Order: sequence, then C-alpha cells, then structure tokens
Amino acid sequence: MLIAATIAILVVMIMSIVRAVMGPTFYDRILAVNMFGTKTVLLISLLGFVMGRPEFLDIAIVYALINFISVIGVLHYSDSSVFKRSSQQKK
Amino acid sequence: MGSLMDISSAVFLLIGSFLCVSGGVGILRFPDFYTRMHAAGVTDTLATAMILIGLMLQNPDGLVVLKLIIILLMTLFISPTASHALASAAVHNDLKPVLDNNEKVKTSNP
Amino acid sequence: MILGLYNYWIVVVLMMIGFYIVIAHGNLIKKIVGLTIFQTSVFIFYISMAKVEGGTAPILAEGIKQYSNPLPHVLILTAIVVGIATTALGLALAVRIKEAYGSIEEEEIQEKDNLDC
Amino acid sequence: MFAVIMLSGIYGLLSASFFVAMDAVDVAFTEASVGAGISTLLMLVAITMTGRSEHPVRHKPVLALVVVIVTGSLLIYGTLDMPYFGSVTAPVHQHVAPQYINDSMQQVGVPNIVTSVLASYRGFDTFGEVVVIFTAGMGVLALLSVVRRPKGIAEIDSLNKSMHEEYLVLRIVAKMLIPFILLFALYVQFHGDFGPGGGFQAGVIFAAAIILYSMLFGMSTARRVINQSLIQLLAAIGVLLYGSVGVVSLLEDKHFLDYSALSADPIAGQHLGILLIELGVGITVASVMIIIFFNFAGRKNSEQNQESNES
Repeated sequence: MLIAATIAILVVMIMSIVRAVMGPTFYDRILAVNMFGTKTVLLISLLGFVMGRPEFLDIAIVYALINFISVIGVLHYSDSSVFKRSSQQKK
Repeated sequence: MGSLMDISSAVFLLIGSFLCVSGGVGILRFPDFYTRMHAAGVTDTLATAMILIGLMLQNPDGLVVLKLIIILLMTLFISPTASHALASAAVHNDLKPVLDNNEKVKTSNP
Repeated sequence: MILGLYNYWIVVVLMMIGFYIVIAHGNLIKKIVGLTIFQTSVFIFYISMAKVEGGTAPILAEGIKQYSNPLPHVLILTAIVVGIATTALGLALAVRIKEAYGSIEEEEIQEKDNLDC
Repeated sequence: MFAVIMLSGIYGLLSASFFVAMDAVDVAFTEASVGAGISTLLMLVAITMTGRSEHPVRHKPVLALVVVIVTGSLLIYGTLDMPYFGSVTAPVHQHVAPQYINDSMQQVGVPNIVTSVLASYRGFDTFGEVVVIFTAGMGVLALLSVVRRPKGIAEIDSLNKSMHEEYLVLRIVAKMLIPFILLFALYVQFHGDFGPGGGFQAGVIFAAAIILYSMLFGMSTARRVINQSLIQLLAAIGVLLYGSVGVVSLLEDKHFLDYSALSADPIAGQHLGILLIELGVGITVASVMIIIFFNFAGRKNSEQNQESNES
C-alpha cells in the first residue's frame, strides 16, 4: 500500500512538472512549484516508511517550511513593483 | 487489532492517493488558473491529511506520530496561506478567470 | 549487464546539459544557472557512488548491518553550502556588471569594451 | 527567465528527493534548504535587478553542441570501467569508509556517522569550507554593500506603506511560524549528533526564517531587529570559535582539532568538541546567508529609491 501511494505521488509530481513547463501564465508555474513541494513532503515521509527508517521525518518538516518561504519569496519579488503600482493607484 | 490498524491505514492511504491523482489530473486539464488552483487546493490539504493519517496508523509510535502531526499542522497552516497569497497576487495583477465557454475576458482594465 | 551503469549516464547527461548552457548562452545569469546544474550533477555522481545495495542511511541503529558510505555524503554536504555561497558571489558579480555596463549579455559587454579601447 | 528560475527550483526539490532515495539524508536536508529555498530566492532577486528578458542567441551554437556531444560520449566511454551501481565491492567502499562505520561509535561516540566524519575525522576540511563560506560572504559584502543614506521619516513611512492589507494573512501566519522555524533550527543544530542535521543545515534554516521576516515585514524593520554590524561580527565569531577549538587542543599537546583534549574523558571531549564546532559552523553559515540576502535586497531597494527620486 505504501508503494502504491508512492507511485501515485510520483505520477502527480510528473503532472505538476508538466504544468510548470507548459504554464501559460507565471502564476500557473508558481502553483505547480508549490504543489510539487507539498508532494515532495509527502514523498519523503512515505519513503522513510518504505525504507523502514521513519526517523527521517525532519527532512519533510524542513521541506514544508522551505517551500512556504520560497513561494512567498517568489511572489514578493515578482510582484513587488506591481504591488507598489496598485497601492499608488489607490492613493 | 493489528489487522484493523493495517486495513484502516490502507484505506486512508488509498483515499489519499486517489485524491492526489485526481488533483493532478485537475491541474493538467482545467482551463484557467483559478480552477487549477482549486484542484491544487484539494491535493494540498485533504490528500496530504489522508496520507499522513494513514502513515500515523502504520506506526503508532510516540515520536514518529508527533512529527507526523507537526507536518500535518504545518501543511494545514502553510498551503492555504500560500494559495491565498498566490490568488491575491493573481487578482491584483488583473489575471481574469475564464468565464463562459471559450469566451476569454481580455485584461482590458487599466 | 551494461545497464548497471545507468547512474553514470544520467550524471553525464545532466552534466552536459549544464555544460551546454554555460558555453552556448550569452546571458550571465543563465550561465550561472547552467553552472548550478553542472554542480548538482557532480553531487548526484558522488551520492550515487556512495549507495550500497541493501544499505540504509549512515546513522547507527541497532539491528542494521549494511550502511551506505558516509564519506561522500560529508564531502557533498559541505560542497552544497559552499556552492550556494559561491553562486551568490557570482550573482553579485553579475549585478555589478549590469550596473557598470548596463547589460549582462556577453556580446554587448565585449562591444562596449571594444568601443572604450 | 522566470520559467528558468521556477524550473531550477523544481530541479533542486527533485534532486533532494533523489538524495533521500539514495540514503543520503544529511545531504538531502542541506539540498532541501539550500537548493530549493535560498538559491531560488537569490536568483530571483538577481533577475529583478538585471532584467528579465534574454537576448536570443545570434549565432547558431553548432560548435558548442559538437563540443558537448564529444565530451559527453568520451565521459560515457569512461564510465564503462566503473563499478556497477550499488555494488558492495566498489573501490569507494574499501578504504576508509569501513573504518568510519565500524570504529566511529567507539572513537567518537556519535550515532550519526556523517556528523562524526564531518566534525571529527575530517574537521580540518570542514574548517576550510567554513573559511570559504566566510570569504564568499565577505566578497558579496564588498561587491554589493550600499552606503546607508540618512533616514528617519522615510523609514517610518516605508513601515506604514508596507502595512497595506495584501499581506495581512501572510503576516499573521508568519508570526506564528517564525518562532517555530527558529526553534526547529536550534533542534536541528543540537540534534545533529543523533539524527540528520548539524550546523550547516541549521544555519541555513535560521537564515531562511530571518529572510521570511524581512520579506514580509519590510527590509528596514528587519534591519532594526537584526543589526547589520552585529551579523558581520557573528560571521567572524563563528569561524574564530571553530579555529579556537583547534588552538585549544594544540595547547593541550594534541593535534589540531583533536577534541579528546577538551575533557578528561575522550568521548566526552569529542562530544563537546563536535558541539562547539557545529555551533561555530551554524553561526557562520546563518550570518553569511543573512549578509548575502540583505545585501542583495538592500541593493535592490536602493536602486528603486534612486529611480523614484529621479522620476
């Protein structure tokens, strides 16, 4: 069952890579990267169980954190100019 | 007892995998960004929760379950927040959803 | 049996992709991306050499006899962090070049240099 | 170019999960925090400064392709003599590795072999690496540091301006998460003896938390919390801590970085030494990463200010 779940997650990861490559807009790519990150968290925790050493869940925690940080960073740096423009328009 | 745990864990893992794959199909097939986001949201929260609960039932051992719960809480915190940030950024940058059948709304707003 | 060498082939393919990006593209940032791909292929090479069939992660625990080789792990662990530091240095140089020349395309930089002479 | 950066982020994540599959948990830890997080961010900042578009390649890169294909096929020809993937009898596994695996528990007393090799057997190497990281940080500082302009009203203004409501949800979640990230970094730092982790990883995670703070709450706020000169001092202190451990063991008539000199009991000495130098590594890596990021972002902000002043 663990193996089946691992394969399912791998398939989904490939799908999100396809979306990241195709992605018509910039946000589609970020969405795909974000989804890829959460799937990686799952994959690592599953792999820990498959290999019989579930102590390595720390890595999954790091992944969840770093994924969040990188998505926020990507949004921040891609949008900073646009955000400024919209806030100036409000004024 | 042990078999009950195994069966329930297998059921959770299967549901999780199914949700994962359906979300993956969604992210490929849906027509525009917002609907894709909806598909990704399903996989990010519910499927993750299912698979992690399934893993918890695999190994009911103190520290491992604690770490899995931490991961679960963090994903439940993080991924809606990230989705929210992504969606609000897209809205503020005038990315319009596809409204009707094949009728795209051009980004004509100033 | 020759298929047992597939890990090296993957490494070679990745390395050549990185190499191609470095020599064929003029954009300095893209060159740096190519360098990181090259770098990661070297990491993968080391780590795949360290894998032992039937071994597990090199953290001592009871009841496990076969461990993977810890030495390449150590080398790569430090190399990754050093790699990010040097990449940052390269990016900093690219930013300064952009400020000085107004471009990060190799050819334009050379043209400007030739004009100055 | 954004697509390139996104895909390289995915590449980082993918290679990290590959490392997990290859049993290299420590390496996966590092690659997760570095390759997926920090390097993507740095490249993004650099791209926003240098321009997004890339000129199309003017000449056809046939020559490059030929060179690449020839080199690649030569390398593949070279692999034909290599040992098979995963074979136990490969020469790599014959020389020092069995000694590390068998003896490290008696000699160092740390379950994580990677940590004991990193910090104890090859401590001198690691010292060199830390010095390289420190030097790279100093290089970025020398290249990108901005002379700070006099401020006062501008700072408070930027604080208010960045309070607009788009970031509200993010800020509240980040306020809850950042203490947890810092705590987790400390856990990784001091748990490195027993599980995957150690100074390098902990430093990067710590720096990532600070970077998250500075992105969401504005650069000037972050600068108020984290003093720039203090961080530069800390980067040096980390290297010095590492070096001074070595000097202490020299003074005790042992080899450089032989930690059994630190205590009467050799094993306890090893523990203490590993703890100290991991701390030094962690401090240096964290502060160098923060220095690098702050200088990149600070440079970007000052550019924007100049542009807005001109217009």
